[in-house]
Order: sequence, then structure tokens, then C-alpha cells
Amino acid sequence: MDLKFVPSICSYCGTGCGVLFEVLDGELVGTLPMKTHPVNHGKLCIKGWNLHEHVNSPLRLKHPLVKTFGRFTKVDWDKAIGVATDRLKAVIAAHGPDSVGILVSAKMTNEENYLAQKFARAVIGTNNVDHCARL
Amino acid sequence: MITLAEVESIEGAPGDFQVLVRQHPRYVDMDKCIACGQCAAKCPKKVDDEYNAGLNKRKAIYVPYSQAVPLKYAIDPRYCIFLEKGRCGVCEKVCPSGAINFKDTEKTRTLAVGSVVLAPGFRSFDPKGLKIYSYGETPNVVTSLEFERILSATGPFGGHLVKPSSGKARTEPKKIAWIQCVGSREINRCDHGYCSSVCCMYAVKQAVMARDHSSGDLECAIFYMDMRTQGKDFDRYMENAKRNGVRFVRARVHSVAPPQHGEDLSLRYARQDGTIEEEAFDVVVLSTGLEISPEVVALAEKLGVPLNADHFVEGDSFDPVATGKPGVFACGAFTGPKDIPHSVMEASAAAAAATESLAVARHSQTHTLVLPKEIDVSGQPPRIGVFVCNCGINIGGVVRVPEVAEYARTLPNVTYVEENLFTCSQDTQDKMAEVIGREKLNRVVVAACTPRTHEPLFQATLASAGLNRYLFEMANIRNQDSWVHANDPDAATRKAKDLVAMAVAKAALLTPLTQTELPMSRNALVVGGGIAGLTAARALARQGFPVHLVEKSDVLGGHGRRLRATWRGEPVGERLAALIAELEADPLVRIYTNAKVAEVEGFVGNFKTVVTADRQSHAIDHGVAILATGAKEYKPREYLYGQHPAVVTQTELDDLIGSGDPRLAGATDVVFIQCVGSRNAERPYCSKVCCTHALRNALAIKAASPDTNIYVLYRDMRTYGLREEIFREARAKGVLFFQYDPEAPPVAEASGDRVRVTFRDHILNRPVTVDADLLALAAAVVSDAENGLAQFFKVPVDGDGWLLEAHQKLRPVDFATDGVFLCGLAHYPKPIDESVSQALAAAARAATFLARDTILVGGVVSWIDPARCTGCAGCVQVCPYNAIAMSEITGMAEVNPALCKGCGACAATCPSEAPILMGFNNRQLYAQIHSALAA
Amino acid sequence: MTLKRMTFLQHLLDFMGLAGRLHLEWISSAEAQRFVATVTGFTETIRRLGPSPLRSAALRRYDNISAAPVPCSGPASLQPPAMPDSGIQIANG
Amino acid sequence: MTSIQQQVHTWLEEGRVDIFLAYRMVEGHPLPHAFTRERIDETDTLVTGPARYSLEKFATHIASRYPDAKIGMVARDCNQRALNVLQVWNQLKPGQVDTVPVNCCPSLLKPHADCSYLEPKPAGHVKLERGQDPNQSLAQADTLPRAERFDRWMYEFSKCIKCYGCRNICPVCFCKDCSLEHPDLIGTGHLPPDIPIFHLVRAVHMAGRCIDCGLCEDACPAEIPLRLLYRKVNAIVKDLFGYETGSGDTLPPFSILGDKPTMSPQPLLAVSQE
Repeated sequence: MDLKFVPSICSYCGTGCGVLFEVLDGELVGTLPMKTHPVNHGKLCIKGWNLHEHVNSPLRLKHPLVKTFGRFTKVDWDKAIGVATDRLKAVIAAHGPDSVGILVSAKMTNEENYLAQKFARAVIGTNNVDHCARL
Repeated sequence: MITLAEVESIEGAPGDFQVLVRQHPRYVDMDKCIACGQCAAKCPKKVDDEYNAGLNKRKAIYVPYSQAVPLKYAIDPRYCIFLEKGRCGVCEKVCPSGAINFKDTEKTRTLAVGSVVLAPGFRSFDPKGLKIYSYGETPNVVTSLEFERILSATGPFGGHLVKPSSGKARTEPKKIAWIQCVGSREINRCDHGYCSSVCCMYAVKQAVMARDHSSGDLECAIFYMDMRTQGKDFDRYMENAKRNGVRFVRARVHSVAPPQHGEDLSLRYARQDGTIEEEAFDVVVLSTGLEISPEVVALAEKLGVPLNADHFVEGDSFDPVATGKPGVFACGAFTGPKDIPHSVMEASAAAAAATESLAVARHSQTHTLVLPKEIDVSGQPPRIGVFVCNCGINIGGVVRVPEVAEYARTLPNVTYVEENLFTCSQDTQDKMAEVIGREKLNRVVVAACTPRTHEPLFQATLASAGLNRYLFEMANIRNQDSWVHANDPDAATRKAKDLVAMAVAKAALLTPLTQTELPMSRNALVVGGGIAGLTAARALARQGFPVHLVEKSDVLGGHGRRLRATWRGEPVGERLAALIAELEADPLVRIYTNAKVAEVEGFVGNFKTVVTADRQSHAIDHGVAILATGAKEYKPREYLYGQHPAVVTQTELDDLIGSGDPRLAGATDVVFIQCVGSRNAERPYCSKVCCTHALRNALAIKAASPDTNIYVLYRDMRTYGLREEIFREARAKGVLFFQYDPEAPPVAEASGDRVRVTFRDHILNRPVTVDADLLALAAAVVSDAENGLAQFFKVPVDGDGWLLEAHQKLRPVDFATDGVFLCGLAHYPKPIDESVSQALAAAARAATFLARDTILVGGVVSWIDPARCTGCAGCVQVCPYNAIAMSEITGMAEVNPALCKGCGACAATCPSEAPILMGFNNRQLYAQIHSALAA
Repeated sequence: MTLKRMTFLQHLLDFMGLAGRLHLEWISSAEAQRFVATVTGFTETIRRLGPSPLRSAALRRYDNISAAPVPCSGPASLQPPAMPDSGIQIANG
Repeated sequence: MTSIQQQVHTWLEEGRVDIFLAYRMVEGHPLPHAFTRERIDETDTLVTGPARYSLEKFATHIASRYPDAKIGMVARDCNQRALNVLQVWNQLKPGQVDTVPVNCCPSLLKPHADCSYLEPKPAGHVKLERGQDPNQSLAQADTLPRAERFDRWMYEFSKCIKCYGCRNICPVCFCKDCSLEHPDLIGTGHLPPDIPIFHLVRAVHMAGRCIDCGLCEDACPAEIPLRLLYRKVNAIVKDLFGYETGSGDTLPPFSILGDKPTMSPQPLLAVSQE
């Protein structure tokens, strides 16, 4: 019977609402708005309220998967990155860098997002980069 | 069902009667008549409508009233123009199904039966002969039956309170009087000495309803001698009526004078103190009594059934449904005036008595239907067949059925549409079964009349075609559409389309439901070894069912052991001893004394009860249970009871009389006080038996010492029914009666060995003092409900502690819970003959379950989805059948399908929609709603 | 139970300003006249109450908000939330 | 050590409770915290907290996983009422939760309840012009003309962003499957949710349950005066059935069949428009 309350910041958008995770026996069972957080004063939007659902979702990707012959197969990271690199290179070679778009997510940190846009612009050479929390 | 028939004769012996029945012609073929009403609409001959007491007209071709069973028309040959003069025949021309048959003739037939039950009923006393009430001379004096029709929604004024004299203006009366005992308790003018038992209650009901129906503040006054509202909850109803402004006047009405000037009727009546009053009313209702009609008397004579002087069946308290002719039984008003619950009980009792000797032949003439194997429709996309019915011109005359059928073709999942003249006819059923097979239909929608009458028929057709019977849905485009919108065919057609679309939307989501058969234990458990319990046990044993009889004391007999005689004078002791002896000798009956029920689980057909008797536990498997736990006598706190040796209860007086106590022989003055502990704030009910019981004892004392003065202090003498004879006899023998007011009850003080009783003489209106040798109190009958048995069987108990039956009028021995029945004093105070009737009735109802091999469980029942249940127990509380319980393992609610009746209360209560009512689940209902709103 | 629930809902709807649009009556199959009187009376009531304000209220609300945001001097949180121009289905529309 | 800290320490030590729910300060924020025997020293840091979380809701989470757990918590009046209701609804066993009653700041509306969130906030004129003033009394809300009442409530509901915060934070909401997410009852995929069905469904489900803690209104990003609405719901339940929600003595009126009906249906509305 181990119940913990872990304060954190909602990772969905740039607002930075304070949330409180309810962790029972190591399992994230609930998300609450932090009452005293200066940003959100105890309020959340539907995405913030469901942070724990995201973590616990059975649909969540936990391993890299590669689609071969129409089916996803579990592979290790090296292999997955290798496949991505080869295919991206092939697409860029055939259709140019603007044929690639990068979609990133609020589920990542600011730094990771920075790296993603750097990757798009400097490595791939496209401005097609976007983010789900671009409010 | 053989209608329009009369019994001509009964030959043979019990178990083998030949009954000659004469059936009069109906002139309408019952198989063809669809009760569309075209014939009556066109029939030119208007005659008085007997059902509405002649207050309005019907046609010569008619159904007696809208709820008539069978709902088939008949031609009244007394009035039919064609039958009389050979011309007309309009009905034959307009009948869409060719049902009219003017050539119909009288038929006689002989029936071979084992027993006969007579239930010929009564007729309302006709007050025309009594000139004093001006009945028949002025329209505003009506009988209670006429007034009942005036108040009825199906009556001549559609339920509006109308003064009969006002004609088309239909004005409301402002002041109505009810005169009680018209044709009852009256030997001078009509030779009906008996009390009709029901008029007091119906007069109160009519007064309350009349006030409800009135738009203004209607004045209602009831003129009575004694208010005899002795039935269950009747006194409470009367007190409510008093509070709500119904006036009760204890007075004998001398006459009703017809209107002199204006319209008012003038009532002359004498108050108790002799003063004469005159009061004006605009309507007078005569509370007419019940009597046996001469035709019934003639029938009884023909059949050799002896009747008493009042033309009721000569009865026996321990065998209340028997007649003087073995194998012939009687019930209802034929055995004495009585109300609906008592009639219903007696009807079941007669069924019990009539089938006892026939039990050996049970199931010997039944056939078993063999059905084809059910087709597995799971995984199949819906293929819906829609059958749209014209119902002759019943629907087709208003709704453009071809257009509806055409529309049905456009609906999703519909693969087959057919239009029929009569979808319910046998040839259509055969065809439907064939179409289901040929078109591979897996859902069927019939747009026709009401599922109430026709769903079972169509479901049987589905089953015969190998489809699960629950893959069926009905759209009622007759009752809900063509009948309602008869004048607007366009709107009716639109509505029919909507109704069909809704049914199709639901049908697409139907799933097969299964019913499982559970074995049925043939054993019965009877709790209570008094007269009721013993009688019920004997009746079941005679039907061939093993009975376990549980009695809490060490001897059988209950209260009967303390009673000397019934009101008819039958010796209770002897009869009880015979009853006990029969049960003790019966190998089917197992008796447990010093026993009580310790634990009950299960449901109808499969109860498991633990009975502890003499420190031993017995586990009993039984299919049904009858609760006959009785009641007890109230221990009075009033009138020096327990403080003075001369004060006894009426039951104790029985003992004194029985043992020939010397105190009685030497007594000069004996006072009886009635209603001790009854009809007060704490127990606002009538104990029903005490008035008759007290008079029986008074007569016994008078018989032994005619010079003893007996003073009966009463509120209302409730010697209802044929018991009135005892009241008359007591007065003739010189018993003195003084009516007292509950506000000023008699006072009892010790006066040496005697008790001084002071009360008010209601005629002289001054106090009277009697030094009584003996004061006998009519102590109330009090519920013995604290034993917790009701909780064990999960059956309800009312506020007065009586077991609460499923329906006070129509199901007087059943509970809402199947397989549990009640009888005797545990239900309500009642005399021995009524207890015996009720016990037989409970046995008959129990036998309807015990006679089955299995019970069917499932079908339209609720199921609780564990994925949604939070275990809040909300559904448990709202289930009227106690069918839901919390599982101790999962902590969630679970439905017992054997107890569930599919009412859906749980589904409506749960905010999470965890309970799913199969066959009416929310998805199906939402689909119907969406379909209705989409149009 | 039905009576309890419906009476409750009638009070609640009245609080919301939607009185008179929900009615409960027990009518047996034998009481045709009463049924007719009830349905006629209720239809008449609804007719006099006019069309459901829900429809018009919903439309009016969106019109105002998207056309001219009302200035607000209170805390930001009390301002009406911004409504995107597209992608909104109007309730009960 | 404060007396409450001492008491909790003793309770844990003596095994009166296995877990105790209260608050402690974390980086300047009063946050709920579960105190246990294993880390009994933490009781030194226990505060009753200026902030208010639904501790009883955490208790139900523990109870559903550990049905025999003995749970303690600090309880203001609203917490206590919630515990009563949760017991009535079988979500907590009677006696399973032991409370240390604490008082809270007085309020004009409910002198014994924590209504700190009701500190009058300056209401923008938009709100007063078009919506319902959350600080008004029920009587005031009732006296508005019918048409205005309607407009104002519909305006309030139209602000809803369907975050489900009112439901999520509600201490007496425990359904696994919520009607507010029912595709057949509530339209999906648009904002605001179906008006007024979304809010009325929730209001109806609050009948006989709402303990008037106000957490919903507190959590509402659109500042819909939910507490006013549910207070009305409670008032109706009290008027009609004499049932005091939160008292926890008996089952609420919608979950029992009751005896013979003592009510009669409302007559048809005699239309006299304001």
C-alpha cells in the first residue's frame, strides 16, 4: 500500500500547468490539477486531465516497430534507425528534401523539440516541421 | 371458452359428470371476427346499453364493453332487424372478414368433466319497488351501479361527473347523498335481511372519486346505520375520506321526495336521537345491495344445489366452497355477499377443491410441441422481414398500407416486405414460416396491432421456423395509429412509417435470448400450524405434493384451539381435531413442532430452507412456501384489563362459556366493549371478527341464562354478510346495544367484585351506569410479524404488520416474489371461513407451480455488466422483486434470472448503464429514438 | 420512482428556465378521454410556450460571440473562451 | 509537534490506521500526502493545508485495491459529507475511514464548510451581463425571469470546454463508465458539448449525491457556476423528499422504491408568461 503524490508539469502544451500524479503501488492511477500552481490555479484541460491514461494506454508504443510486408515487427533501436535512415535517404534522393515532413510532439521536452527542428532544417534540409501544441 | 351458454343439467358422479350445455347463437363467427367495429358503426338499430345501466345506447350488434373477453361481436337477436323481419343485413355487407352468419343456430353439447365450479355472481338489487326513494320517477335518483358508470371513463359521460337530469347541458351536481342499505338489512320491504358487505366501502369510494372528478367543491354525504368497512385498509380509506370532507351521517333515511320546485331532491331522515331532519341534495345515490337472481336460483334447483333462505349456497365454514352436491363447488357472491379480494380468494379455493379429486389425471391430456432446431444467427448481418398488416380495414381503412410497405423496403437491413390482409390468420402464419426459411430472414418485424395480444402468436411462428422467438419486433400501427388518427390518413400513414422505421432500427440490434429450464422441487413448505396452515397443507397433500409443515409451538391448531364455535355454530374443536388427525396420518405430510425457520435461500422451485425443531436442524428443499403465521390477541391496557378479575377478553370469555364457569351462571349484568385496541390511532384497522364473535358469545350466555342482561357497547356493528342474522337474533333475544363515540369511550371502574361501566345512551342521550359481573373486551387481532420470516422470504409487510400481498384486490394470496404465498391471519384479521378459503386459494396458487416439471428462467431479464458495475448497490434497492444481490466474491451486483421479471428498474437507476435489460437494452432503445427523431 | 425522477426533473428544468415542457400523467388504457384531454392540453401548453428556446438561444450565442467579442474588465479567466470559427457543430441544431 | 501531528503519529504507531491522508508542504505547495507506519517520521511535516484535495477519493482508490485497509484522513465538513455518501454508495465500508476532523475558514454561505474558493472575485461585466453570478444565492437565481434564467444558464453552459474536470475532481463520482461519455446521450466531437444535456445529465446524476464541496466549480476552467446548479439540485431533493444529501444516514430517494406514493404528479403548466 504505497500511495505517492508527485507534482509535475503538464507536457502537452507550452502553458505549463501544474499537475499532481497519484501513484498507487508504483502505478500512475490519476492526474489532478495542482491547486496552488500559479499557472493553472487548480484547473486543467481535457488533455492534462488524462495524462495518466497516456502513460497507461495499452496502445502506447514501447518498442521500435518496423513495417515490412504490411506488418509491424518488433526490432531493436539500431535496426529501426537504420531502416529509417535508408528509407529517408531514398525518398530525399528521389523527391528532394521537401518531400519529407517532421511532426513532433508536446510529449517531448523543449530540448528534444529543438533538436527535431534542427534535424529537419540542418540534416534533412526542409522547413516542413510542426508540433501538435502550436497554439 | 363457451360463451352465450347455459347449463341445462349435470348427470353422473364426482369425477365423471356429464354436463349438458345449451349455447345460444352468436350470429358472428368468432374465428373470423376481428372486432374492427364496422358492423356496429353501420348497424341502424339502437338499444339501451345494459353495461352502462341503460344510461346510453348501443347497437343490436355489439360487444358488451371494451375490455370484453373474447373481444368478438355478437348480434342481440332480441333487437336485430334482420333476425326479426328478414330485412337489413347491413352488418353482413360491411363486415370485411365475412364473419356474420344469420343462419347460426342454437347448439347443445355434452361435456365430460370431473368437477363443476359454480360462479354465477349476483345482480344489483332493483329499488324500483321501493316507492320511498322516488327511484325511477326522477332521473337524479340513481343506483350505485348507475353512478359507478357515470364516474367511469368508459361510461356514458366519459368520466365527467354529470347530473343525469341536465341532458345535453351536462351540468355537474353540487351535492350528492348516498343512502346505504337499500335492499340490504331490510326484511319489511324487500326480504333481504342480510348485509351486502360491500356497499359501505363502495359508497365511500364513490364519494371520494366523485369529489376527485368534480371541478368544484362537491358536497358528499353518506347516510348509514353502521359503516361496515372491515376489509384490509378500508377503515383507513374511510378515515381519509372523512378528513377530506366526505360527511358521514348515522341516520336512517325515511324518504326521498321528488323535486317540488326547482330540481332539488329532499331527503327526510331521523337522527339517532329521534330528531327528524330535512336536507336538499341534487343527486341521490342508492347503495343497492347484492342479490341472487331468479335464474340462478332456478339453476341451483335444476342442479340440486341446496340454497339457504336468502338464496345463497348453504355453506360450511371449514369447507367454504363446497355445495350440498358432491363434486360441485361454488364461489363468489353465490356463497354470500362479498368483495373482490374475497371473491378472488374463493375462486382459487374452488379451483383447489375442484382439482383435489382430479389430481391423478393431471397432465393426462396435454400435448408437447416439438420445435425445429434453432438456427444460429450469430455473425450474420441482419436480414429483416417486414410484414405490414391491413387488419382488414382496421388499419388499411386509414393508413395507406402499400405506401408503408414500399417505405419499409427502403429501410436499412430490410430484405423482405410483405403486405397482408390479416397477418395473424393461420394461413399467413404458415406463409411467414415458409418465407423466413426461403428468404433466410433472421429478424422479423410485424406492423399490425398490439404485442399484448399477438406477440406470442408471432413468436411461436418464428420458433416454428427455427428462429429464436426474441428476434421479433412489433410496430403497433393499429391501436397507436389508425385508431387514433382515423380522420387523418396522411398523418396516420406518416406515423405508421415512423413506427415501422423504429421497429426496424431496433430489430437490427436484436439478439437471440435463451431460456433455461430449472428443475422444480415438488415439495411445499407451510409455515404455521393454525387452521390456515393446516388447511393449506391438507389441500396440497390431497393434490399429491409432499408438504413440510412448520409450527412454532408444541401443538398444532393455533388460535382455533381457543375458539368454541364458528359464526354458523360449527364446533371448532371437533373439526380441528379431524383436520389434524388427517394430516398426522398422511405420509406426504411431515410435521415439525417447536420449530422455526432459521435460514432461507433460493427462489421458486428451488428454495433451500433450514428449519430448527427441538434443537435439531432440518434442511428442506422445496418449490414453494406458504406463510400462514397467524396473529395474536391484543393484551388490552384499557378498561382495567389485568387489574380486575371481572375483566376478560372475548377469547377468555369463550373459555368461561366452554367450561360452564359458575361466574357466568350467576351473572345478572354482562357488559361487552367492542373495538378495544382496534380502529384507533395506533391500529387504524378493524379486527373484523370481534363483532360476530361477541354476539355469538352473547347468544351463548342468553341461551344458558336468558335473564342475564347483556350490554354491547359498540362503534359500528360489523356483522357483515349473512352474519347480520346473528345481530337480529341477538336483538330479538334482548341483548342491548349502545353505540359509543371513540371521543367519549365508556369508563370502567372497580366496584368490589364488579366493574362499574359508565357510558352514554345514544338514544336518550344521557349517561348510563351498569355494575357488571363481567366485562368482556373485544380485543384487537394484532400482527405476529416480529418473527422475521418476511425478511427470510423477502416479502413485504405493511405498516400495520400484516403481510402485504401482490395486489390487494386481484392477487390476494400471492407476493410479487414467485413461489411464496400467504393465507390466514398473517394477511389480515378474518374469520375461519375466510381463512380456510384463503388457505385453499394459497394451495391452489402454489399448485400451479408445483404441477410443473421445470421452470423457465431467462428471456427478457436483466444482466449486469461487471465491466461497468461499481458495486454501489443502487439497483439492489430499487428491484421490486429482490432479484439482485451483491456478490461477495466480486463485490458487484448480480441478477438472479429466476427472480427477475424484466421490469428494467435497475437499468433506469444505474448511471453507468451496467444493468442490461435483454431484449430492451439501451442500444436498441436509443436506436429507436434516433430513428424516430431522424424522420 | 418515475414520479420521483420526473418531478425532480421538472423542478430542475424550471430552474433552467424551461418550465412546462415535461409532463407526467398516469392514464390507464380504459381512460381514453383523459388521455385525449392530457395530450390536447399538453400540446396546447407547448404551442403557447412557443418553439424551444434552445434552438434560437444556441444560434444567438454563437452569433454574438464570433461577431463581436464583448470587452471585459475582469480577470482573464472570466472572459468567454475563444471560439474557433469552424468545426463547431451547433448543439441540437 | 502539533497535536494533530501527534495524533496521527499515535494512530499509525498503534495500528489504528494503516495509512493516513493529509497534506505536507512540497516546494511551497501544500500537497496531499499519504503518511504510513514505515515512514512514520514524516508526520512531523504534516499540515492540514490551506489547499483542499479530495482525500476521500484517494481513500476509495486504496479501498478498491485493499478492501481491508484501515484508512485515516484529516476531514473538513465537506470531506466528512463525501465519506458519508461514499459509504452509502458502497464505495467505502462503514468504519473503514477514521477521520481527524479539522475546521476550516468560515464563510458567509456555509459557516461550517470550507468555502475558501468563494473569496469574492471581481466579476467581469461580461459575466454579470450574460451569465450567472456564482456568488448569488439560490433565491436570487430563482427570482430571475424565466427567459433570462434560461439565457444566462445556456450562456454559462456554452463556455464549457468539455475537460470533464468537474467529474474528475468530484469526490462522489465513481462510475467506471460515465454517462457524460455516452455516445448515444452526449454528442461527440464538438464543442461546447450538447447544450444543456451535458450539464443536465451531470446535474441529475448529482441528485442525492452532491455534497456541496465546490471542487467542481473550483476546477472549472470556464468558470461555470456549477456549485450554484448543484446546490439547486440538492435543494429540490430536500424539498421534494426531505433528504439531506451528505448526512449519510439513509439511502437517497432515487435509490429506494419507497412506500405508497405520497406525491402527486404536477399539473399541466398554466402558461402565464413573465
